[in-house]
Formats: sequence, structure tokens, C-alpha cells
Amino acid sequence: MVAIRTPAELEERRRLLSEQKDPNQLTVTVCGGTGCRAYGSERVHEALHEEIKAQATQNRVNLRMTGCHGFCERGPLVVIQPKEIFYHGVKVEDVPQIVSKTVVEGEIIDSLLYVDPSTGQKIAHEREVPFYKKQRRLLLDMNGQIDPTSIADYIASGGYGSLSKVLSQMAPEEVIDEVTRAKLRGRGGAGFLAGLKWRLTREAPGETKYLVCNADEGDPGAYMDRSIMEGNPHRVLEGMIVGGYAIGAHRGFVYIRNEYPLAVKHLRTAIAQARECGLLGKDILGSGFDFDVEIRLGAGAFVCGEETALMASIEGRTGEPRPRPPYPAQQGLWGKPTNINNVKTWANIPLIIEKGADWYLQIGTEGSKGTAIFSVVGKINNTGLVEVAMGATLRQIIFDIGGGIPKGKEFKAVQIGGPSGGCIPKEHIDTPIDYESLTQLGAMMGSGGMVICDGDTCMVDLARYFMTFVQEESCGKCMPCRVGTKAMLETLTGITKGEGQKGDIDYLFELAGEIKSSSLCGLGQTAPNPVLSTLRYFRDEYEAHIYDKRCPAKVCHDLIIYEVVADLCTGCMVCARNCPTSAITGEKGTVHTIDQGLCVRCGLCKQLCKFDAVSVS
Amino acid sequence: MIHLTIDNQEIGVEEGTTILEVARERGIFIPTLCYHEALEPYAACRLCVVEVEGKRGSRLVASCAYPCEEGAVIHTNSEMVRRSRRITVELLMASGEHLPLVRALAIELGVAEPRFRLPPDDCILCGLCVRACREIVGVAAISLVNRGMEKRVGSPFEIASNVCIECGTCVLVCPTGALKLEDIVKEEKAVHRWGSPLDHRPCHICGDHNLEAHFSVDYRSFIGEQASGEGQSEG
Amino acid sequence: MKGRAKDSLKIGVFICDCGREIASYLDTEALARAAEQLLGVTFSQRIPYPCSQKGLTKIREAIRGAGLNRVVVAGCTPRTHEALFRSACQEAGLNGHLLEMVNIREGCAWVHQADGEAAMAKALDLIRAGVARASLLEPYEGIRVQIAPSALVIGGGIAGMTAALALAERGVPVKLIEKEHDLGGLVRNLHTIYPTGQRASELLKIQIEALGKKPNVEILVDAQVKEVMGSIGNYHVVVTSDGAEGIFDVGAIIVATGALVRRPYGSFRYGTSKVITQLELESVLAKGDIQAEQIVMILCAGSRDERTPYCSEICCMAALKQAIFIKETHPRVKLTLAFRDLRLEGDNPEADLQKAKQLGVEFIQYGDKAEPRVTAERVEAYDLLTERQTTLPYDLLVLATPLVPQKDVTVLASLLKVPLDSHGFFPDVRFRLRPRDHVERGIYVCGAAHYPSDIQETTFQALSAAARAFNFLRQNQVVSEGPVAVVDATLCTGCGSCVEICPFYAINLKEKDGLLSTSVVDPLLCKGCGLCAPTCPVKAISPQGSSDPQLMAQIKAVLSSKKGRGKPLILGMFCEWSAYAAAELAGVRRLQYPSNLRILPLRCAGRIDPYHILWAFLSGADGVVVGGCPPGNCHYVNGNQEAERRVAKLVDALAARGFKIERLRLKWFQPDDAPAFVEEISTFVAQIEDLGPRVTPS
Amino acid sequence: MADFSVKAVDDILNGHKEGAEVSLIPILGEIQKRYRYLPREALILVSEWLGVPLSQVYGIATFYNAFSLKRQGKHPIHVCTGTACHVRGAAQVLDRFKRRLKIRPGETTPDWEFTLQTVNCLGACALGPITVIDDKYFGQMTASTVDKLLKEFGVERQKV
Repeated sequence: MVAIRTPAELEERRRLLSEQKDPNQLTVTVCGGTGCRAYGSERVHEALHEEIKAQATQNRVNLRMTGCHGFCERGPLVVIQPKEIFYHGVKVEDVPQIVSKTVVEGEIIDSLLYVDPSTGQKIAHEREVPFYKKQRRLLLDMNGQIDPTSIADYIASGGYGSLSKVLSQMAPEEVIDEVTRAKLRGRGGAGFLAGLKWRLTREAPGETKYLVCNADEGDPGAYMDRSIMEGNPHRVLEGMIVGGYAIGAHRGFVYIRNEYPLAVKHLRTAIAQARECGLLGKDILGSGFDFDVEIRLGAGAFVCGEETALMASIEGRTGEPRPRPPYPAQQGLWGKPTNINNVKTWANIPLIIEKGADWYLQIGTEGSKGTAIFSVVGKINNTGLVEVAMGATLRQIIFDIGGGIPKGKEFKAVQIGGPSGGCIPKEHIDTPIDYESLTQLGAMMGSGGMVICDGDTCMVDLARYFMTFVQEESCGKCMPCRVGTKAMLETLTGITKGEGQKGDIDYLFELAGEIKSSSLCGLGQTAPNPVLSTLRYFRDEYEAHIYDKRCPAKVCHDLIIYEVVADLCTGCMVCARNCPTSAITGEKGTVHTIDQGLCVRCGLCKQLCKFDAVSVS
Repeated sequence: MIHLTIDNQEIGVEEGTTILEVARERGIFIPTLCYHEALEPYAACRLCVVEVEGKRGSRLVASCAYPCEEGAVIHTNSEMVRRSRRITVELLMASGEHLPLVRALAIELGVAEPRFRLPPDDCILCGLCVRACREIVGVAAISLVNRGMEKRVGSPFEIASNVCIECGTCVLVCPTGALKLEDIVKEEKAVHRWGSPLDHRPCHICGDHNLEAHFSVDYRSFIGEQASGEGQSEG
Repeated sequence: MKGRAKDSLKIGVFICDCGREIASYLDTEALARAAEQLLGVTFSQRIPYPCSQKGLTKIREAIRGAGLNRVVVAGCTPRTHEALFRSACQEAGLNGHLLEMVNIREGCAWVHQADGEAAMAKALDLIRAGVARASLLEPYEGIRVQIAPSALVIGGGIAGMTAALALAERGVPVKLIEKEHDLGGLVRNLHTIYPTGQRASELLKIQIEALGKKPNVEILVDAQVKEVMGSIGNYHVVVTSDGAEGIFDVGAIIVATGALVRRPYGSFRYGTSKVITQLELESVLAKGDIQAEQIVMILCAGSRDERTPYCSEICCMAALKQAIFIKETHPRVKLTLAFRDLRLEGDNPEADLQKAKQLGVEFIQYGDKAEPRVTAERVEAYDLLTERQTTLPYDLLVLATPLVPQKDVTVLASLLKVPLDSHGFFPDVRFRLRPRDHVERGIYVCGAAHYPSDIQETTFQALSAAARAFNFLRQNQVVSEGPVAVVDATLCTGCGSCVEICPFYAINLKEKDGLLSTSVVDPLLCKGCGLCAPTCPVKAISPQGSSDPQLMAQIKAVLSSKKGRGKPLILGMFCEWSAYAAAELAGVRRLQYPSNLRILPLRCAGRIDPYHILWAFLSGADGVVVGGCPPGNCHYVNGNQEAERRVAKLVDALAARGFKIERLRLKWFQPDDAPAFVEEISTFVAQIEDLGPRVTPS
Repeated sequence: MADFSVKAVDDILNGHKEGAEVSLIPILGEIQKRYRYLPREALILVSEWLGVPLSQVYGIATFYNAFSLKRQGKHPIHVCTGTACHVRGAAQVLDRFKRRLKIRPGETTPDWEFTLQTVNCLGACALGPITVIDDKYFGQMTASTVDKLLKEFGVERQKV
């Protein structure tokens, strides 16, 4: 691709590209998100390639692997444009049929269509699927359409328009004003006003300035950043270049988890292409503005999501946070003013510049503008990435979009914001969610992980899980976080083991208070949240564990036993054969028995029993 | 010059001074473990936290690293501060109950005994030794190894450091006496396998061949007199 | 310095409260006032925290305001705070070496908490000593020398080539010299490489070609180092290469001269047709003509015995490799491997061992008892397993003989002024000195010149040496701040005593007036230990900052409160690395010890001159204790031994004259063993107290 | 150290001529990628070429999860223990691997075949519980699928 030297050239290039692209062009898109790939979408893609070569010789067919469509539950997803026919759970075996019928003949294959569980009717078109219908997809929209490895696709669909607008028509201050006016808040979790942060960095003394894209999405159960970088890396880059121009930085870093190989790959490609096109590097679009981006791989430390630790890591030291002030905006990388924003924040920028702050202000609530992306996971029918306008209610997300709880079980609570967030019980299911309301409820926007819990989820166990996580991820620098979380974990473990005693809950409160108030960095300061919020809403479960040594959700190993229900057991031996500790005995055809002494409560027997003859109590 | 209130006394301080520095100059006692005048503040032990009043309520900051701000209202010994310090010390006691230093702090803050225990350990991970070795001596023979609960002070590969100069500064700054020089210099002194000991070059000529001369001149009398003097003192 | 008129002195004294740490045991205000009275002091002030931003500003202001030309800070240990105050001085335009720190915290306040009065007296003494020394301090700028940005690699074996290549890769101009006619060293005679099994010839070919491709590498064969002139950063190396002679100016030298395989003429019937070395077998294998039917290999043939005590590391693996190769190519050959004990490296040597056994190689362990005896037809070896002599007929006997240093190492060592270890290899000498005082030589050793090592290890060493050389060259200049010895050429008689004793080869004799010669110190090699000073018969040489006048002034001053006090006074002259460190630690740990001990720090106990001790007694000391590092731990090679010898000599001399030698003691201290220090000191002081005060001549 | 060659490390270092602290972690990353662990010699050379104290290199190598100082097995097994996977029973999966391979997370089987590791979220939560072996994803894992998988890798099941 030849370099683009001026905004005019960019528009020209865009015109050419979109001319080449005929809207009625038959295009088969296969979801290439990590989720769908894990389901085997690559094999499907290959098969499609072969089949199309073999069968659809006469009509020109575009085949492309796109980024994540978000509906991971039903992968691999295949969408056929322009009719936007939506197939889910596609297997290699289905491919010949898809090509012969849908691609060549244009017919729809009913068996591959999505069935709305609520109405039971089949849905042919992607945007009509309830999962998509009720979303407001600003950042994820393009994921399903463009090929993330092609800058042409991005440019064709308006990409880098904001950059050229900024470089040709706006002064850096104006850019900052626009972002400030849009009230865009940092999507990293804390929700600090992006515009304000930019201004601080711009006005901080010193020539050299840096900016960083925080893509160290360490929060378990959240993967929207990954999905954006996989599906639309150029928008993140564009946001960063604009930011660089506004702040006065000429060097940017993307600090990305190395657990995300695909995202890294796509980002690398994108950077290379952008450089080739002169959208990165010296004198971008003839504006005289230089900017370049480097990738830095995280080395597997959750704490590096914390900005000072992240910077230490980029500088080549252990990822230990340092006290603030001085804030990165004053003294960041190598002591120079540095602006750090999350992937989603950067991805928002091109939109705001393109459509303007006023447009952006219309979306969302008073305090929180724009959209929020949640990865809705756990006990939910439609696991996937959900983007909604700020202010949407949990009910909309979980039931209208998420399709409710599997097996019709009852919704119990949702854990938002991962290790630094908290639980929200069903009472609050109708609260509109934005930064403020979540904080009020004792949770936190965090990175947007949303774990749905049903009756089978033990809240104490969940709290313990997150405490284990922070305990493992604590860098160990400051006393409250290192030892305090350990103390909390031990106490929680004791409770789940049935060794809890009176006073444990008070002790947890005391520790939590201390850790929150006096830890060195955000990791510690928010670590107790999962415990605090579960204590707030599910104290009874704690007490059940402590006082009557009972796990209401039947999860905690030491408080449950597995038993064979005599009148259901057919003596098929399946459980007996698979029991890892040979705790199950019984002849073929006779009722089996579980030796509680040997049983390690792995639950395998319950999983395997086709007759539901294993009960927990 | 900026002005602030610390423990209800209004004072003016130079910009850039930390709360701890100000307090110390004013003879206000703030306990610290990981702080050393000659080193960059580390803000890890959290014992030096003080209460700073703010719009959204009071909060705790580590006084060793927190710069004085215009108009700040600071309490170095409020209930909030004491509560925090008590728990910090209690956590310290989890593995350091046996350390005189920790016990002293516990008594000072009125902590009876910890509700949570870990295997006893002399090291409280204040990081002073590591920072001293790097910042003062400029050698960096030791570093903090591992992360979280496994974190500890160590030399590379847990064998004797081959850059340690045995200056003892780490031992000197260690507040608990956890660190012994041999921890760093024990065993064969090399990460390279071929480290071989210094050859002691014997000296061929006597450094004191001029001593006699000295006697013969000024000091003979002195020695003689001395001898007799000694004689007398023994009687 | 004698000439200086004292009135030109403007000494500023700053007494530190250290908050309550010092102030609650010592009356710092009183100290400040007393200090004012001292000779040369024009400014004296008490500061709560001199090390705080405020405190440092005060000091800087005083220096500028009161035009101070010497600064004494009495507070904590210089170990942690000297750098801080030194830079403060410099910022105020005063040479950093005009700063003197007096340790009244660890050294006084913290260790005499019970006896305030005695502590005050001691503190004042210490300050007196500090001022006395300060008045004799001289400014010192340190030395900066540009580094010649190129390297010389001596030896064209695997080690040398690897190092040269690595440096060339990073753009360093390299001269590679090899004394043979071809590159490759020992490996040239090898057949295959263990454990990779790569052909040695290929390995060499690759290396040599790679070198050839580098424009910035100049290779000289049949070349040898004739002379090394110049010093750190700029060595002028005279190299002769087939007749021609050239001078190379290089900043770094890598010694990769390798080692020899000993050819044990006169033992094992070596030299007779049927007996060859392991190395010679390699070339036989390379030719691939093995006539023999009965092969015996003897490992450790002449190594790990009295003459060659070390293990040559590579022989066992090599033998195993050869044995396997032979059995694979000539299955019918009967092959026995007689070893002392197998030392195998690598991932799982067991596998190779098994393989050999499966192939029918026989193993006999002869152990440490007796070396196998070799006759014309057979080898007589004791078999540990069967516990009886066994006879091994052979028609080819292979001896795994040790790797020994090159013939000419001693020459090279003396040219480069680097030591050799007792076996004749180049050790990895590291002087454990403060980085500031210690300048890298720019000479690095790798490969078998260092220690017998296999290819993998050698490559590693070569790259490591190259790395260190590279980073040394990259600094562009060497900076040495530490004080060094200076020679008073008018006094020097050129007796060469200092040249002999200097552990760092830092002193040379230079021609003076055509006939007499005089000592010249290489300031980059000198570490300022002071070993040379006491050895000089005419006191013409002494280290900056610890000249005889300075030390004697200190001694006198620190003992001055003797006047009118009944308690005996003990002087400790302590090596800062051990005894002084232990004393400081005692302070930190608040261990109390008798206050009538006065301590002066020395760089090394080796600086001690019997003179000083006599002077101390003259100045009123009732006892003197000299503290140094335990044997083998001296940071200046053998300063502690020097001190020991001198003190011993003095003790004899004094004893011979009926002097109570119990009053003089030399002790070794561990820097981190404060309790031992305290006990040692307390007992000594107690003894002196029993002896009672010395009756000084009126 | 058979598969490990110091020369190769030198080549990696050569790729970062600017040689400074900044390139330290990327370089360690490349070495880890190549050998699945960080051999001691490699760390020493990295420290010496970059002029970064060995203690710092060692500190970093032990701080970050991505680095290992122990030689790894032929087939690294990563069991995702992210939240989504946790609530869907990742614990049982991990437990099964532990019992079957008789190693704890972070350990390697004596035959150098498998190394068991937990990972905090692979971002493919829809498939939870997830396990990744040799960079291949396996979704909806259960204790019994663990057995199937191990069988594929020739680990026959003997009663524990």
C-alpha cells in the first residue's frame, strides 16, 4: 500500500476503496475471535474457502475472517452478506450445504438458524437476534464486518477520518476541549475524565511526553479489550494518534497481555500497515506531526494494570507500584509526563471526533456518557460481549440480551468489575448502571466483567475465589495487601471449610477497612470489595457457613456430601469406574454406595450420572 | 513556602518536603520501618500513614512519600491513624512477633497479639537493604525475589553474589537484624562457575626495616622509661 | 600541606540532632559551642536533620555565606550519608573531598546511652579528631581517561573467535591474534563435539567464515604479544607477527589463550607406538583408521593427583563420546574404560552411559588407591568392584591427560600485570571495593585459559567476557574518584619497596635524572589502600586523605580528653571493611560498650604503621587495638597480613624492652558480627583497666 | 542444557543492539519463548550485555508469571481458572489434572512430558472451563474430558 501524504489523498483513497466495494457483493464472514477459533472457526473458514473454490465458481464471493461478533456462546458464527444471514454453531460438515444452498442458491438453511428461546421462532438475520437487537454497539459494530488485518477495510468504512480531521482542522487544545466536552470517562474502571487527564499531561512542564494504551486486561472474565484489538485494531491506533497530537506526545506504547496472542498479532499487523500508509511515523498526513507506537508485552502480572506498575514494567523493572503523587501526568515513563488510557477509551476517541461531542453527549446518563461493554459470563444463556448505553438496567443485559439463566434457574446476583468490583443482588436488577450507581451499590465498573450467579453459586466461595486471585497477584510490596489479603483469605477458607467462628465476620470487616484505606495501590485498595459486597448482601450465607456449618449453594467441599439416591441408581457402574479415588463401590445392576471417607467431592459422579441418581446435601 | 496544619499547629514549609520530614523536624513522632533518610521513599510498610482531611472525607497517606500541599490539614495521631497502625502492626506480628522492634511497636500501639499467624520470619520486607545496596553503594548485589507471599530478599540464583563488596551496608540498615552478610557472601563467590579465589601475593620485603632506626633515635628513652614505669606500677 | 598557615582555614562544623536519636543522649548544642573553640573552626551549628532538604540547604548556605573551605558533619555513619553531604558540598562549590564526617550516632550516642558525661567527652574527642583531619584535607578531582574504542583478543581458539565475533557484531573494532598458523586452537585436533555430535571441522569453518565476513575484525596469525604499555583505557600492545612488529592501541583485552593437553612423556609408557593421548585419538578417529582390537582408555591419567590436583572437566565426556563412536563404527573392538570416578555434565549423561554399556564398552573404576600400571602389553588396574587387580591387554592405550596452562602464560601474565592462580590459570580476580574507588582493568579472561571447560562452557565464558569488555568500552571514559597514593619525588630513594608490596601492580620505578629511579603511581590502578606508606623507609609515599600527618593529628586529637581523667583510654584503629563496620553495627543494634574506646577508621589495616601505634602511646593511649578483616577476606589482597606482621614485629620490639605488650592487640573482625565485636572490645578494655593507666613520662 | 545454546541467546541479544533496561523484559520474553524457560547462563549473559545488574534480571525473572527458571515439559497444560471458568467448575478440571499427572500447578512430570499451569483468563469465557494444551484450546472441560485428552497424549489411566 502506498503512503498517504495528505488528508485529500486519504479521502481519495477512501473513495476508490468504497467504489471497489459493491454493497451487494456476496460476502461470507466467519467470526475469528478467540472464542470462535477455539470452537474451530478456522477449520470452518478453510472448508468454506475450499468449497467456494469448488462450487461457487461463477459468482464472485468474498470470504473474510472478521473479529469477534460478541455472541461467543453460539460460535462458530457465520454471517452471509449482504442479506446478513446469520448461522451459529457452524461445523465443518455444514459447510458444503452452506455454500451450495445459501451462497450459490441464496436459500436459508433453517437448521443453522438461531432460535429465540423465549418465542421459539427462528431468526434469519443477525441484527434481529435479541442478543444484538437490544445492544448499542458503538465500539464493537465494525468487529463483525471488517477484516481486522486489512487497513483498506478500515479506511473504506471511514477509518482515519477523525485523524485527518484533527490534523487538518483542529488545534491540539480544541481536540482536548472536544473530548472534555464529551465527558468521556476513562474506561479502565476508575472513570477519571479523559479530557482532564489529557490536559494535565499536555500542560505538565517538559518537552518529551509519552502516552500509553493500557491493554493489560488482567481481570478474569473480562475480554472486551482483547476483542476490540482483535477485531478493530486500527480504531485503537487512530485514537492513540489523535491523543498523541492533542497531548503533544510523539511516542506511544501499547502494553498488552501476552495471553492474547491473536490480539498482539493483529495489532502488529495494524501498526505495520499504518506505518506503510504514513499514518504512523514522521510527518503524518503532511501535518508535520510525528508519532509512532511500540508494543510492549505484559509478562503476566495483574498488578501491571496499575499505571505506576505498568510504567515500571515498560521501563524494564519489576512491576511494583510506587506511591502517587507524583502522578503519571506529572512524572510518568522515565520521569516524563505520561498519559495512560484504557483500550476502550482510545477506541472512543475517533467516534467523538468524527460525530462530535454533542452527539456523544446524547448517549448515556447524566454522569456517565457513551456506552459500556460488559463480558457477560457465568450462569447465563448467551455468554458474550454486550455493549449497551450507560444507564441500561441489569435486567435488560441479563434477560433481554443475555437470554436469562440456564435451565430456568433463578438469578441470584451478578459480580461486576472482577477482583476490584462487587456483587449486586437481584433486588437491584432494575437499577440503571453507570459509574455512580455501581459504586453506590458497592460494586465498580472495573473492566466490565459481569459474572452471573444463580442459586448454585456460593457467594462465600466466590468471595474466596477473588481473594485467592488478589492474594496470588499481589506484588507483595506493601504490608496490608501482602499479609492483609492473606489473612482475609485464610479466614474465608476457614469459613468455607466449616472452621469459621464467631468474630470472623468482624475481623474480615476490620481487615477490609485497613486494606482499603492504607494499601499502596489500587489493587490493594479495591481488593476487599468482593468480600465487602457479599458481606453486605449475603451475610446470611456467611453465617450459615459459620454457625450451622452449612453451604446453602452446596458448593463448599467440606460442607457437603455426595450420596447415591437408591431408587434412581441403575447400577450402571459409570460413576464407579470414573471415580478418581475409587470411593464408589457396587456390582453391576445393584445400587452403588459412596464411601464418604474416600470421597474427595470432585462431583464427577454427579456430572456423569445419566439418571440424576447422585444427590448433594 | 506553603502553609499547612499539622496536628493543629499551622506551619509554613518549603515546597517539596514530605509530611514525614516536616513532622520529624517538629519532633512529631511517626513510626516508620521502610524509611531511611538516605534513600528514596518506598512507602511499603504503611506504618507512617497519617490522616489528611479532604473534600470527600479524610484519607490516609504514607507520610514518608506524600508531599506537603498548600492548606492541607494533617493529623499524625488521630483515631483513624492509630486504628490503621494497630492493624498494620498486628499483620507485622503475624510473622514478626518475635522481633524486639515489632514488639516495641505493638506495646506502643497497644496490640496484644495477632489473630493471624504465619511462620516466623526475621525479614519484614522493608526493602532497605536492597535499596541501600543499589542507591547508596551502587552495587545491587541483592534484590527482591518472587512476588506476593513468596517475596523475599535474595541474591541471584540463591547462591553467593559475585558482585557483593561485603561493605555491610545492608546489614547496617536492616531494622530487624534479619540480614547476615554471609547470606550474601557465603559459599563460592561466583555466579560464573569458574570463580577462583584470590591469590595472596606474599610480600618479599619487610615493611618495618626502619623500625629499629626509630628506636635508636627518638623513642628509645621513652620505651626504657616506660619499662621501668610499668615495673613500678606492678611493685 | 605543612606550609599552610592555619588562619587560611575556614572549617564549618555541623552537629546533627538526628531528631531525638542523638540529641536525647548528647547535648548537641554544647558540642556545637565547644567545636567553635577548635583551631580553624569559623562556623559551628546544630541542625535537627542535616540530611533533610532543609538541612542540606543550611549547609550549602553556610558554605557560600561563611566562605567555608572545609566541612565537618558530626552525625551518623559516612557509610550511608557521605555521598549525600559530598554532593551538597559540591553544589555549594566546595570540593567533595574537603568533607569530613564524624560518626557520633552509631559511634557514640547509641552505644553509650547510660553514661552521658563520658559520651559527651568522647563525642567531643571524635569531633576534635574530625576537625584535625579536616584541616589537613586536600581537594581532589579524581581522574578521567578516555577509553580507546577497540579490543584485542589474544588467542584464536573457539573462545577467542567467539568473543571477537560477538564484539565485532556490535561494531567494536577487534584485533584477533593467534600464535599458531591457523585459527581453531584445541578444537582443530578434535573429531566431533560433545554433546551435539557436530563435526569439529564444521564448527570451526562456520566460525572462521563468520569472522572473515566482519570488516572490523583484523586477524593476525603466527602472532604473539611482545610488550604491553600504557594503562587502563589505553593499552599499547606490541605484537610480533611473523617478523613484523606492530603496536595496537586498545581499550580492552580479552585473554583467550586456551590450554594444552599434557603429553605425559615418561609415564604410562607414553611415547611408545601403542600409547596416545585422548586428543591424539581424536585425529585417529577423524582419519577413521582404527586397527586396534583391544583398546584401553585410562581417565585422569596424571590428573587429580599431587601434581595436577584439579579435574579437567571435559575428559570423561570426551572418553564416553569416543568410546561410543568407536563401538558404533567398529563393533568388534574390545574397549575398556578405566576411570577414577566419572564426572558427567549435560542434560542426562546417564543416557550416554547406558548407550555405551549397551554397545559393550567395559567400565572399570580404579578409584583413588593406585593409578593403573602400564606394561608393554597390558594395563594392570585395581578394580574397586571386584576388589582385585585386573589385567587389561591392549594394543592401543588412550590416556585422558589433564589440560594444563600454556607454556608462556607467566610471560603474558607479567606483561598484562594480572595474577595467575596456583595451577597457572588466569583466575577471575575481583577486588571487593567500592565501585567509586574501583576501576575496571579492561582485561578479561575466557575459555580454558581460565579453567578447563567444554565448548558450551567456553562459548558462554567468551560471550560473557565480550559482554563485559563491550560495556567497559561503551563508557567511553573511565572515572576514578577514590583517593590514591602520591609520591614525594624529592624524598623517594627508589628502593622499590612500594613497588614490591603493592597488591595492584600500581607502582613502577621510573628513571630520574638519568640514574636514580623514583616510584610512580598509576592512579587508575591504585586503590588507595595505603599498604605502600608504612613500607616506605623514607615516608615518601602515602595515600591522599590518610597521610601520616593526618593520621597522627587525628590520633593526638582523639586522645586529647585524656588530660585530667582517671579512666584509661584505648585507641582503636579499625579497617572500615570489618572492625569499623562491626562497630557501626553495634551502634545500630544499640549494643553498649565501654566509652573509653576511641575509634579511628582506616581504609585497610594494612595502612597501620608501627609509628602510629607508638605515637598513640606517646599521645597518652593506655591501650591500642588494631582491627582488620579475617585472613583471606582482606579487600586489598593481603593488607591484613601486612598489618599482622608489622604489629607482631612491633610487639617483639616493645616486649624486648619490657613494655607491657598486653596493651597492644591486633584482632580480626567480621563486619556483621556486632556482638563478637562488643565482647572482644569489652574484654580488651577490661584488661587495660586491670593494668591501670600507663604512667607517662613527665 | 542440551537444547539450549548460548550462541542462540547471543543472537537474540543482537536483535536489541540499543541494549538497555528497556529491552530487558522483551529479551527475556524471547528467550522464554524459545526455550520455555530462562536458563541461568542466559540470564547472566543478558545482564552482562545490557549492563543491568544480575540481581535486577533475576528479580524480574522471578516476579512475572510469564517467566520460568525451571525447564518445562514438552506439553504445557494451561488450565484457565478465570471467574467464568471458576463458576463453571474449573476447580474440578484442575484437580483432575493434578491427580492424573501427580503434579501441582507449576510443576513438571518427571518424564519432562507435561507442565501443569493455571492461567487467570484466556478471554474465551463462553467455552469455560477452558484448558489449553500446546496452544490448542479445549472448551467445556470436565473431569472426564481431562481423561480423554490425556489419553490422546498417551497417558493411560491407572487407578489412583
